[in-house]
Amino acid sequence: MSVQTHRPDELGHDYLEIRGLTVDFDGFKAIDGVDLTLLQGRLHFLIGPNGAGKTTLVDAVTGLVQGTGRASYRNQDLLSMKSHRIVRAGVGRTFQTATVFEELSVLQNLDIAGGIHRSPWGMLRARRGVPAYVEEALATIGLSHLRDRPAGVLAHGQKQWLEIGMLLVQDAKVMLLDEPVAGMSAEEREQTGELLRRIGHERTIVVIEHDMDFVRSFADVVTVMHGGTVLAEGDVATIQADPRVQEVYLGHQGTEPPEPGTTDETSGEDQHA
Amino acid sequence: MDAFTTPLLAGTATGALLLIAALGLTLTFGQMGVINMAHGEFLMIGAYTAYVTQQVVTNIDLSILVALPVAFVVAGLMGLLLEVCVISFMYRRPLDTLLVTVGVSLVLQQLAKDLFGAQGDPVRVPDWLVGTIPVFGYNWPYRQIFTIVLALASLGALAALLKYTSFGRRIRATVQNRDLAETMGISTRATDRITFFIGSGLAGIGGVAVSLISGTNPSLGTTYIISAFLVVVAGGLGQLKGTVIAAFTVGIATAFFADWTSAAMAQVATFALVVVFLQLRPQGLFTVRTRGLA
Amino acid sequence: MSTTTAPGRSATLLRTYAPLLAIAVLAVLLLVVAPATLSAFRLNSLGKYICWAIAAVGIGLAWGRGGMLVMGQGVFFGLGGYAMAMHLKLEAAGPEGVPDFMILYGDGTIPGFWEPFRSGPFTLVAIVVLPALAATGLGWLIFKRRVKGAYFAILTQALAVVFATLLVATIKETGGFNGLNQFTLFFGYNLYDPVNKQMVYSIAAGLLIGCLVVVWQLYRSRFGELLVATRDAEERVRFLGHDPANIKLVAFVIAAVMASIGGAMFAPIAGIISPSDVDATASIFLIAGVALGGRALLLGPALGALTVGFGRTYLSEQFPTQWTYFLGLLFVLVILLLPLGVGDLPRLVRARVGRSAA
Amino acid sequence: MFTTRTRGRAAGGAALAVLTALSLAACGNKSDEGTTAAESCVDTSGDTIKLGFLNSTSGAMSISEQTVRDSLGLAMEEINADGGILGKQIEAVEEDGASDPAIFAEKIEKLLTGDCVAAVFGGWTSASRKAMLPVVEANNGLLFYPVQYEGLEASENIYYTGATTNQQIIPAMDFLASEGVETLFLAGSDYVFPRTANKIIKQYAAELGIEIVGEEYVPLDDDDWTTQVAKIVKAKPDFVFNTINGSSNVGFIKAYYEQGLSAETSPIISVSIAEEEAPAMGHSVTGQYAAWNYFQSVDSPENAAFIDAFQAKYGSDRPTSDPMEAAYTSLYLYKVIVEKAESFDVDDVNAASDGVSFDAPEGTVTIDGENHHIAKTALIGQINEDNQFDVVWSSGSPIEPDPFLEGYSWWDPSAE
Repeated sequence: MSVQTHRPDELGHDYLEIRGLTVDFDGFKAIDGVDLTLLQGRLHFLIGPNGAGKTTLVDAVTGLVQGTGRASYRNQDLLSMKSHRIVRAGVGRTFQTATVFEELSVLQNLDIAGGIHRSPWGMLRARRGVPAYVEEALATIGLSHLRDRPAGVLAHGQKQWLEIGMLLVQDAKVMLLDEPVAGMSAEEREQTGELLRRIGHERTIVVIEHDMDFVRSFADVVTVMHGGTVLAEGDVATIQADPRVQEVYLGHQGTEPPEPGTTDETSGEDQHA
Repeated sequence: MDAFTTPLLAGTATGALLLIAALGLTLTFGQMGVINMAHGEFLMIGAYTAYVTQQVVTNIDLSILVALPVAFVVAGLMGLLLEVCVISFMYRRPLDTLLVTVGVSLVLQQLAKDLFGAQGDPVRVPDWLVGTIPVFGYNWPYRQIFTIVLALASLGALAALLKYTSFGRRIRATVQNRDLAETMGISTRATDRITFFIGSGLAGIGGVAVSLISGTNPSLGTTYIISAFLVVVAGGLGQLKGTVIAAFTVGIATAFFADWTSAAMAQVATFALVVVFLQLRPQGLFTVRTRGLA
Repeated sequence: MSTTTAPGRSATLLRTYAPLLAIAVLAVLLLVVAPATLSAFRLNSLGKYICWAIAAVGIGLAWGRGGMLVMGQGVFFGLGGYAMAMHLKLEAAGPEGVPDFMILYGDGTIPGFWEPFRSGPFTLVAIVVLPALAATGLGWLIFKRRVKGAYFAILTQALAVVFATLLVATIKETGGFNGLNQFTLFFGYNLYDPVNKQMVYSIAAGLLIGCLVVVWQLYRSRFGELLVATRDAEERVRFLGHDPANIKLVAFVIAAVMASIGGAMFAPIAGIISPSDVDATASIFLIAGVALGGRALLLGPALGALTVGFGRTYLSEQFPTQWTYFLGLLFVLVILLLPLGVGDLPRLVRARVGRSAA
Repeated sequence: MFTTRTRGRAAGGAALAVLTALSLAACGNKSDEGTTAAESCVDTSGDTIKLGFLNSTSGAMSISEQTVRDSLGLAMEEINADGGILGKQIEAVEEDGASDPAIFAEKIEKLLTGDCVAAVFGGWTSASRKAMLPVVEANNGLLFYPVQYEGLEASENIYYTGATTNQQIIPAMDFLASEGVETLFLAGSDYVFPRTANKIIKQYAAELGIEIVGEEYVPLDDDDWTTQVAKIVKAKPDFVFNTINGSSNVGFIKAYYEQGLSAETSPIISVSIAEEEAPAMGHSVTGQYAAWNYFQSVDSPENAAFIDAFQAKYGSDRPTSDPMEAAYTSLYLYKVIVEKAESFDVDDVNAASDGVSFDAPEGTVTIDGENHHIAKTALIGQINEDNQFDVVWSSGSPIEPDPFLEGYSWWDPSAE
């Protein structure tokens, strides 16, 4: 990493703290007074039935929807910041549907994500050679052999990895990943989990997920959301033993992975209306 | 007193014209994301229809009333033709539709010039529309009242259609979620076509109203269309309520500005007003809230 | 957007610099071949097309690469054109002189905002700074509030209408509908001297080439990639840590400055600048060339604008009343069938040939 | 390190552009040598002579300008049938000005330097004339401009066969004064002609003791006169002076009648409504007035012949109007001058033009060699049931043109 804009965390314990977060959609409270503390070095999983408010929570923390309360990271209140400032503060995210720039190559996608490290003049210059941090990210996500391919031709799983790679390049210390393994094969899920483990040491990683097998295999901490509030929090065993969780979530949906493409957006309003 | 009533009442009539012109735009914009730059030419087609009707139905008192439904159908059919021949090929390319319809608008204007000759005879105003009633010091012309009634009637008919008919429900479903509507068995293609027919037809009616205050010339639509677009932008995407408020606000504000300064400065001031307003409400007065990305 | 690969390979090098070669060929055609072969009148006409082409290059940047359909570039064309015309008008009037129309239609006093334009250097700076400031202000208001797509297009077109109305209404200050003309000197050079006419033409052609080089560098820069990324997925770019508003603003401002430069050269070449050169219709005319040539290509907008400019002269000479049909049908057919312009044709053909061969 | 190199490159690109431009500038010619007007390329050796007809056949002005093109066509046909000019048949080169001043400037340059025509006939708007003026002067060409205009202009290379202000506006004011008008409202398009005309009207009105009770302008392409007419209703003027251009008149007339005004309450005197426009106002305009130098109703053998020939060629329903007559006259005037000069050369034509007269449909017109305008008789007509004009007032004899109003002591060009 030749360019490092953030000072390394001296304590080794970076964290994102959410207090009393509420998101109000014209009277409908999609998030209602959520408290969460997300610590560096642990894989956090956020689970819950459709419409529980998981994605909305991420949206609020990343400035995509207006929320009230506090979400502080390194003494900054994310809720009062614009999306791109939040990213520059070190909080990155992905979306349910992989959004990479399909016409650009894998390399260009990663390179473009490193833009926040560059001066305005640097932006006017053509790329020559590959910066070390891009090479590094390429190797980490295992796409070095595909670096000149247009991102549009990548397999679904590879696109998700590329997105994670882009977060690496933009030096995100907090990564909020929205269903990164949806639609992946078992093998790809395994690889993704390993990847998250590898990069998780020095980062705070939050994964929204439906697939309980995946959660069981990789989660350090699981937070269960329901109806816009936190229902339970703990390690996998604790959560599975919690009767309230079994009632609203496991009983409701079972442990089957959701259908590919299913989102918690479409039916969300109806459940709470 | 009349310093206030004159611009207020005259501006209301201008607002009514803008409303008829903007209704169709809002409808197609909201439902299909299509910006039809040729919409102004449907106003022009309405005006020419009024003129032609007057050649056929020589009773001037009657012909203007006959012209209203005829203009609706003629302009509506032209709109349908545009949808089928051009716009349906450009599904989900909204910015490109905008440019294509710019081309269509140029062609239609030249066509009108070639068909009707350069000097289109103006529509004659029937006697029952000539005259005024005094209202707080302003002699309010019957024609202005007629325009306002016409606009409100069009608005009422459209609102009732959307609210009470199954076709209206199909339109509303398509506006809210096109893909979902399709999976529920609604033919969005057919709905689009009928929407386009109605939207263009409304412009035809607007054209008849415009023909009462101006000459019948090929560039008639261009005078109104920019203001109508500003109304749609300020009113919010696909929102009848917003369009109504925006149309009357723009109409009345322009009249007041024109009263205080000049007609040219009024145009400038109105534009500035809309830009400033968009600072407060970038998506217009009313918006459909969506949770999706982009 | 061509894919970029690591440097060091000669094929890549060729691919990288081939566009420069094409620009060089265009430079030779415009600066050497055209002056040698065309009559003074035709060369002057070509000069006007070149001015439109300069504005078109900027539109290609903003619209083709940035996705911002700028339907009011006439405004910036006009800012440059009127700034230059005011200077030329004052130059023609001589020191202490008053432009003729102010005596005819006004009370013979020069409005305060005209005075600085007596200075040539000030005028040259104003031609760049005025549109930059205007575009920054307007762009700030529009992009920061995330007004985009059709809303943006409509607002820019309305701006062109308002701008033209304002010019027409200020007869004493800007000459109104008549605009400004009757220039005699161009920074000391007599404009009726054929040698100087050719010089003015060459400056315009040189500026077009310069703008193309600037845009070439922008397109291959990281900013160019980011601009395309913003066009295709604005929200995603936000989550790369960039404010898309700033990226779009930069492209919009550059496009405005280029339009202004085009307008500034148009005034001495056409010998007149009037509201009909800068209104909504004129703005749409500027877009026509860009759409025809290929909005996202490097040379597409410029070549398209030259073609449309030539077509306008040629067709209106051959079929005086049919010109509007051609312009209208150009929009319909090109956008419908070749949305990325004629310049996209080779790619489409290759794709088709490739498919049938496979 | 990256940053420094980058700055160098980006700045280099910009510098390249500027340098190119500057180096190209160096090849200009700053001295005044070689700036004499281009040599005339007019070919007078054959048995035809080329003339340019430059009118808008497309765009907003095509409506009006086509009528001028028609009457030029008629004049050419008659002159050719009669043996041409100096024995040479006229060969017309027709161009479209497209209602755009810049195109007028471009096309007249093409006509003069490319087609090498001996003279150009056309133009309508002041903007088009102003745009052509420097070009026709630079190339020492000739332009015959057939429309009444705002005056304050005279060029060696232009002949103005329409009225200047002292032949139309000022006589109209004299007529109003003779009618005992005390209050006047000014309505015009936001354009050079109305603004200048109203400046003259206001100064002359002060001289005549007529009070101006309102002055309103609407943009050229705007038809909605509702609010402005409401001000007329309020002001209750004795007369309305209308300097509105083109189709905007229809909107004005409709608003005027719909708000209860009429020729009995506040009559209108217009300077742009002629035989062509009167029946096309969407309202009967019977009883309203117009100031021109020619009406179709003018009773003279020359006019009867003109109307017969025009209607035979273009249709019996076609009216004739002032600009058409002025265009028709312009071609004949050119013939008379050239035949007097026995040369097509511009300098010879200018030397011979003073005092040349022609028995035009409007009456006898005479060229003033000083300012290149022509002496014309001013007429006021009142519109009758047939949309023809009954002449109700006349200056009696041709008025000498005075484009700069030098003979009018009340005129102060620098006053507001």
